[in-house]
Amino acid sequence: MPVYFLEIIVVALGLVMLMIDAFVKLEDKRSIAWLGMIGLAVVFGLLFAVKWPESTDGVFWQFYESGDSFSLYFKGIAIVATFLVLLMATIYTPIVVAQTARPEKDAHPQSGLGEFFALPMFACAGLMWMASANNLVSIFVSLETVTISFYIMVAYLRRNVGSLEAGVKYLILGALSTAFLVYGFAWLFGITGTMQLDGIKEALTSSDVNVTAALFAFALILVSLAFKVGGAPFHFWIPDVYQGAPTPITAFLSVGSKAAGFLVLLRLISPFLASDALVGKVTVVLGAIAFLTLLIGNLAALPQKNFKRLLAYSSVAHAGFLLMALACTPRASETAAGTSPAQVIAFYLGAYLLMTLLAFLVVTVIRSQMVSEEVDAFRGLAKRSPFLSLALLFAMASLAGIPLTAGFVGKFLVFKLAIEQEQWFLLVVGLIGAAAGFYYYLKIAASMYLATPAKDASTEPLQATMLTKTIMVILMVAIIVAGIAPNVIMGLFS
Amino acid sequence: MESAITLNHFLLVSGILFAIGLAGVLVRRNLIVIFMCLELMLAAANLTLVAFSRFNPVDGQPNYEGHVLLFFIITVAAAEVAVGLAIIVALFRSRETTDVTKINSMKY
Amino acid sequence: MTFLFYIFAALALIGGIGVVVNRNPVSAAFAMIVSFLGLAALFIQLDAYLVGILQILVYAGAIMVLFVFIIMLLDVEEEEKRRFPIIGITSSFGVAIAFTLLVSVILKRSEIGAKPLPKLAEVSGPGSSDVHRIGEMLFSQYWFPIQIVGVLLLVATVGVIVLSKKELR
Amino acid sequence: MLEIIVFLPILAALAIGLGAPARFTALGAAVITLILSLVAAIQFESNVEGMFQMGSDRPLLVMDGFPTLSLSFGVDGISLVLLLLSTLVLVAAVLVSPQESEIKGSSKLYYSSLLLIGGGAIGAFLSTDLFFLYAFHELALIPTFLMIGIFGKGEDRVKTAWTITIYLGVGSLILLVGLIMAVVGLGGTTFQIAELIAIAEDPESGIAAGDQTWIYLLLLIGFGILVSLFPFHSWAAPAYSQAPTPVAMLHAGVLKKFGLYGLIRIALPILPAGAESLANVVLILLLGNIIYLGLVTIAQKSLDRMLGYSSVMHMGYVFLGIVAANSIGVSGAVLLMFAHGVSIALLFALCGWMRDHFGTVKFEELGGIASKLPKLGLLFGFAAFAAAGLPGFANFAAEVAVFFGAFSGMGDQLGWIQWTTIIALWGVVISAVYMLRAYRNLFMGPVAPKMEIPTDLSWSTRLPLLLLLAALVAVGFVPELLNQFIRPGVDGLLPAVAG
Amino acid sequence: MDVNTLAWTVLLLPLFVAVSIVVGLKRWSGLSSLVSTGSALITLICCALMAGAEGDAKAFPWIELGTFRVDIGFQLDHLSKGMMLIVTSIGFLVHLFSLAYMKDDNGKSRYFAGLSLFMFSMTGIVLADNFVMMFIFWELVGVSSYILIGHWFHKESAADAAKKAFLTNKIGDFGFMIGILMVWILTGSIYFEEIKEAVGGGLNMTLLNIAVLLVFCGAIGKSAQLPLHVWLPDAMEGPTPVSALIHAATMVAAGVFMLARVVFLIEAAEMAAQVIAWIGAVTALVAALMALQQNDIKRILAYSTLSQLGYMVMAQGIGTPEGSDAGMFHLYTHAFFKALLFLGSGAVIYACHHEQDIWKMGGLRKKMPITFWTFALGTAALIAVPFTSGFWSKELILEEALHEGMHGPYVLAIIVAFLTPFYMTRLVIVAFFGKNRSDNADHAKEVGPIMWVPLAILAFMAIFSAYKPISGLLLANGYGSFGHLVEHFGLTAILSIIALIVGVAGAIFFYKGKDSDPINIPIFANRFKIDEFYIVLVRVFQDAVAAFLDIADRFIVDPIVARFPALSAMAAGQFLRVFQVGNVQAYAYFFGVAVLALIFYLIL
Repeated sequence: MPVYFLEIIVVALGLVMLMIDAFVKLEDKRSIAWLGMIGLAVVFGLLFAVKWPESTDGVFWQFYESGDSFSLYFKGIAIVATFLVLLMATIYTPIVVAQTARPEKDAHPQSGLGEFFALPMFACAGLMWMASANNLVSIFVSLETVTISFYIMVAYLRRNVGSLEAGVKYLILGALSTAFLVYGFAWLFGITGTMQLDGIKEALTSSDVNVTAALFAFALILVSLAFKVGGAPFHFWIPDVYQGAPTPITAFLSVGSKAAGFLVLLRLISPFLASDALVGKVTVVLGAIAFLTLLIGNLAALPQKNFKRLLAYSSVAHAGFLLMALACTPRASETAAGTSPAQVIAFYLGAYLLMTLLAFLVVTVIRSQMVSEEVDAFRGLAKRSPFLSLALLFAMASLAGIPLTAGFVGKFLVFKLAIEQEQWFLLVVGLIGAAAGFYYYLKIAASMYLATPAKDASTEPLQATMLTKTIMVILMVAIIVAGIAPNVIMGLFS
Repeated sequence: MESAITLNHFLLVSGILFAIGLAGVLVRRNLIVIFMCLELMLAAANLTLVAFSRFNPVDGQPNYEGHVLLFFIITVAAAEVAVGLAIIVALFRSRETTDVTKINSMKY
Repeated sequence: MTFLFYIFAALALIGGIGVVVNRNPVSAAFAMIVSFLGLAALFIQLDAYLVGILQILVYAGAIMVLFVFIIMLLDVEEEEKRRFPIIGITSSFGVAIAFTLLVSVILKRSEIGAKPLPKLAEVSGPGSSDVHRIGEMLFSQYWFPIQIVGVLLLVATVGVIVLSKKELR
Repeated sequence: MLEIIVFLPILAALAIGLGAPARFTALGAAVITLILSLVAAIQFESNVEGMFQMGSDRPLLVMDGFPTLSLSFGVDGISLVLLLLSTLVLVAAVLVSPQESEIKGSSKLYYSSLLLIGGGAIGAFLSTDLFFLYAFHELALIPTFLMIGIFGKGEDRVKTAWTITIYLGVGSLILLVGLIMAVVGLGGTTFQIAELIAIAEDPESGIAAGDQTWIYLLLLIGFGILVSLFPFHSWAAPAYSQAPTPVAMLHAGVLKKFGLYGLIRIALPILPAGAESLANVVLILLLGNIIYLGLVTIAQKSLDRMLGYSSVMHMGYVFLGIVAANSIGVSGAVLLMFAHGVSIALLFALCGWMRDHFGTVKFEELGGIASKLPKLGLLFGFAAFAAAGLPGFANFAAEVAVFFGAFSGMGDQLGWIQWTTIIALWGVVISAVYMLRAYRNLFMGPVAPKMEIPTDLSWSTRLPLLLLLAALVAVGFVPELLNQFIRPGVDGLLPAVAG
Repeated sequence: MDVNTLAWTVLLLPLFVAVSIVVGLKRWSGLSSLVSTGSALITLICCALMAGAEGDAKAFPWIELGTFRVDIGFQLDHLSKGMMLIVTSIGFLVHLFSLAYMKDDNGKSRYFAGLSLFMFSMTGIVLADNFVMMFIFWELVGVSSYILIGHWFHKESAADAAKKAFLTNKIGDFGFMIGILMVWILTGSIYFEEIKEAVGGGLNMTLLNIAVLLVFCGAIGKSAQLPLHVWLPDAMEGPTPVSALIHAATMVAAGVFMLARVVFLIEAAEMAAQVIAWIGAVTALVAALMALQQNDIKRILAYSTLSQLGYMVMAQGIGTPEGSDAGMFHLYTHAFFKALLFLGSGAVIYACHHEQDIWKMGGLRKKMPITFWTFALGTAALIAVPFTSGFWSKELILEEALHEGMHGPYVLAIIVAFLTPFYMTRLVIVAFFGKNRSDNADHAKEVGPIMWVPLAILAFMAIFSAYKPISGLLLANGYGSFGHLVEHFGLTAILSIIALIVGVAGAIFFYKGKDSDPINIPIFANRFKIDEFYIVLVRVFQDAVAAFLDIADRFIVDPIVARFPALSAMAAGQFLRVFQVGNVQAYAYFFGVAVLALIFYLIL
């Protein structure tokens, strides 16, 4: 099957879901989500049946990367993320229903829910396109598709002030970054005269490249992409938006948007890194951003008390590690021994997906049955719901980078890269960050296992469906397996 | 001969316009106006794009790829404005304000 | 030619400044339209007729109308005067001015733009207009992004509906 | 077979999590690993080419430009001794654990954490791949955190759990960096320890002396934190005094040895020049352990803290053997690791029993116990004498070897290490002082007035303790029992070491 | 039986007995005591057999690491064989005596296990052919001494005494171990025979002197020489038979034995030899002075032991094989008569219901005639009445000292020869003559045969052990003969006989018929306040420093190394949060500034 069918199927699925929502009377609109999940599962399976074309002469391939297992891998990440987001969305349904408008008398009690399930599908398609985009135009449009869907999804809870506030913040800053991106694209186009990444690379690596202008373009593009992935000091939106957004969407943001953002960052920056005239300053800047990101993300997470905010800072922190890997790109003139940053980033993102989504899945289950998202609300959870606590413990252990989990392998690879490239400053701050990570991730574990529950807290076990539990187990196993045998993930793209 | 208009002129105008937009984003407090300023920044970027297309011709014609990108930018901007205004309206409905400094319930 | 450039550039910039300094949102919107008109004229001066027209039709026409409409709808009032504006405003303007300076420095250093307007080859006949060319490119070469934009617009539509559905109070 | 030894405890932990009877499963798994490790000791051959025996290898990450990660296990004499230590202490630790019904909280969590701690240590000692050597050790981090935090004794248990976890976490991170630097410095082509050592021994491919110092410093700090080398020791005493008894036994007895094992197994052979250039620094630090912490130990007012500090103090002697970097000293260090592991586990077990039954282990609140509970008194006496390094117990043989190792190689002058040894010998007096004071205060003299008198140790309680004691005495009388393994192991490692 | 079997039997049988008592027999205390006594008898027989036999025993490799190798091996020469005879014979007698003395004790099994363990350890020291093995058993002797002193551990004083004895010994052992290490690196060996050969070659004399002195530290500790003598008087808290065996006859003599074993080292190191001789002599003097004013019968004997040990050490310090032999000779004779005196005092104490103050005894001569007469014979030997064993051996030491030109120590030794008769006569007069001064003494009656038979045997030995038939077994050549006396009759003999007469007469003059001590010299009674000084030393230099360091560890080291970094990270986190003001424009502002900075760096 041709590779571009994948997105088409996903979009079609999304449309079908919208149609069903509009025209079919459903008792429980969650069926729409189930449909979407089944569809996504099928698409995920189809990923392994993809055929690459013999020739890529057609106009289409100008916009669509070909023969690249990397892009398939990122599509996979997008699909898995969306799948889990839909799952979370079904769990989160009661809150969505309560927080959106109360419908007219004769309307469906779950009015407005169908779109909540359908929008992630379009975002997913956008992410998948992003994964394959190899042209400024296609990058721009797919990126914007994702961004605009996220504006909507973040602000989805119309009756919830937090959600709307998050939406506005995201909107303003997102648009700002888009403006910078566009300006940067304009300059890049001006310097190279082409929209093709291949052409851009060729132009930038030629000896008569206009260094000043190229660096200016680089700065503008970097700024906006750093914004997307949450690099400091462009990360300020993240905690606020993560906190306000509906929990499944927060998960989606932190994984899908970040993964795609990093892939685009890799794609757009690699021409600059390939140019000997530019690479020096470029890596310094990347290093500086990574440095700040690591520092701020990890340290500011230490005092956090709201769980989603904590995960937001954690997301920043992990962006720091990823940027650290990126900053450790070997110079083109050196023979690239060891792992390439791209591989490391890809692995890291895969691991990050597993652990973050597991964490969010648990949190969604908890949030759907408890009012608070404060860390203190988890007190004594271990006795109340041992399984959920264990799952969250796994997620936290992996995020903290405890060995034999996927998270550790990711950090290990990043550190190795930094040592190979002798990036000592980054290494030190990375260490500080990882150490801080032990604290703030284990804080959750401590709250669940060590603290006594509040006096008035319920002792009823939290409910989770069999499917949810199964998926949690799958994620836990995946975290461990990827931690012991990284080949399982690495094999997907190398 | 009069001093010719160079690419620099256009780029500078676009840069200044971009900066004006940025300044607007930073100083205005009305969400809608801020959003307008963001559009202004996009428009400024457009000018750069067109200027580059025109000054770096291909086969004696402007590089129309830039124009095409601009077309997409305008489209996307329109969609963004629609969505953005919808969000702002929704926020106004629940908060009765469009003052950006009052939208800070989540922090630290 | 040069004269016109300065006129229109000034128009665009003054319009822009008008957006920033007008405390009344409606005035700001109108200033924005002025700025866009100036920009459109600059586009046309760059032989980008389609783009210039689009700028007027879409931006100045559609989008700004939307803005004004919303401003009217929400009955937004003038911004209050800030209590401690000096530091915030100065530093914000400082950022903008610094950005401008940097751009000018870049222009000077890079010497990328130190070239006069190149002459275009004389082409005539059907299909020689830029509308034609761009249209052809969009719908042949760029069909794929167009499709994506289609999805984007769909999403935006759905989103706007979802977000502003009628609500019982 | 080694894979079975490594994974049996871990799988048993999993099984307990899935609902297997906790104590029974844990005990079964621990006993089987002990038996299997004894079998491994019997099958071990002293005169075999190659560094590791009974090896197994499963490549898990094969990637271009990246050294293969493989789950590979093997034993040499050193790791065999530590394997025996781990399995022995694990069995004892499981045996002294409270019955399932007595555990407030989850007995599943209790026993599976224990098994994970033990299994992690075993895995670390048996891994021949650097990555997994490191990774297995960290397996214990979270279980320890939970165990101390949930089941620990005392008000401060949560704080203590935090301290130990963060402290050791930081140590491991520093260590990780050091290890990666070493691997990268050696060409970054392999994680197999044996291959790394071979590369390091080749003068052309070894690491430059200047770099070695830095890497050794990192390893020293990293491993040092894990071993509670002065001044990175402040986590140890509170943690051990508040941890549940089996955790204190496993951690102080077994897990802590990982850092020393790492120094011997990795740092010494790969970074001989680094070890040499930093030898004097280590000497000063180890005196910090022996003298400074020895005196601090004397000042303690309760048994649990005293034992915690004493465990830290004795690490200094192991470091002395390591700094000596000759076959006598290093062998002595390995032997001391075993001896100290067993004896401190024994002491913690007794201390835990006392804490459970008297409700306190403060010196001033207890006294004259031996009059009422002679069995306890006798066992504690043995344990205390062992820990104080008296002949007849393994500790003595090991310490003697360490001292001789450290002293050898002197000409007509006393060098740094000899002076250090002389000062360190005073530590023997110090440890006798605090051990005897403790014994005097707790067991001798008139019976303390307010003390409740429980019944004496039962057979089932004594069994694990006697097991440990028997190991101590056997090795003490016939050190060759372990020496036969240690000797070829150390000889295999040390050709790289100068001197 | 060949020598190998004998040697191993002698070594291991007591261990086996000790272990079996601990493991299983302890429930049947009578059986335990009998087994233990029986094993003592067997070892005595074995030693007797071994003394006459020729041949070597096989060594057992204990530890082997590279060039370092320690065997459990035997050096069977006259020295060790003779010493073994002393140890086992006195050991057996003490076992026998204890059967009665400890008849009703609750911890009888433990007591006999301790005795057996002691026999094992002492045998190890005597038979060792290398330093490390000696050190092993050296420490074990300390352990068994600890166990036995602390036998009545529920008494505070006994518990403290046991601890004190052990720790004081440990301090000596600290030096001993360093000495061993230094000898090892100097000579490359820990085996006595190999060291002896190596000493012949040129060695670094400074280091050798230091090494020998350090080795001597071990002897200082074990033989309770100044300044580590403080533990021995306190050790009298143990059961009296223990005092007889361990703290009079054997263990404390181990230090002397060790010096005799390595006399070739002392010979080579002249400086060290001088120091050893002086320390021995000073100890003899100081201990004798302290003995003058003690009231506890066992303590008097303890100080007397110290004093006599001083003689022996001084003899080793002479640094010649002859001097060493003289020291050993005195060791042997002293072992018998001092064991006798202790057991005799034990009998007295036993009869007086554990009353130890001599001023509360009196008039026991009539009530306990056997005890009195044996005790008197022992005293005679101790105060060197001519023709008793003590006379011969002390004479020999003094002569050798004079002969080798050790004038200083010689003078001190002569002074001691005045003091010894004085305080011993005081003891006998106060305890056995006069009238009963307490109820306990009033009710005293003669002890049973199990107790007095050992006394009688020892009394015999106290007189005659210096004569050839017996001393020939113990030493290469016995000395006690008239011919010898005539041959060497000179200054020394005259002086010591004068000293004897003056001392005895003085004591009779002062103490005859007195009910309380007419002489009062507090500084002697307070033992020169050395114990108090040590207590202060320990409090200040150990406990205070330790307490200070404990506080420092909690409030300085831990905060600096751990808490401060952690807190500063947390503070940094709090600080970084401040930027997260929640206002979108602020974020945009940061965004803008960052962009500027970025561009500024990249372009300029």
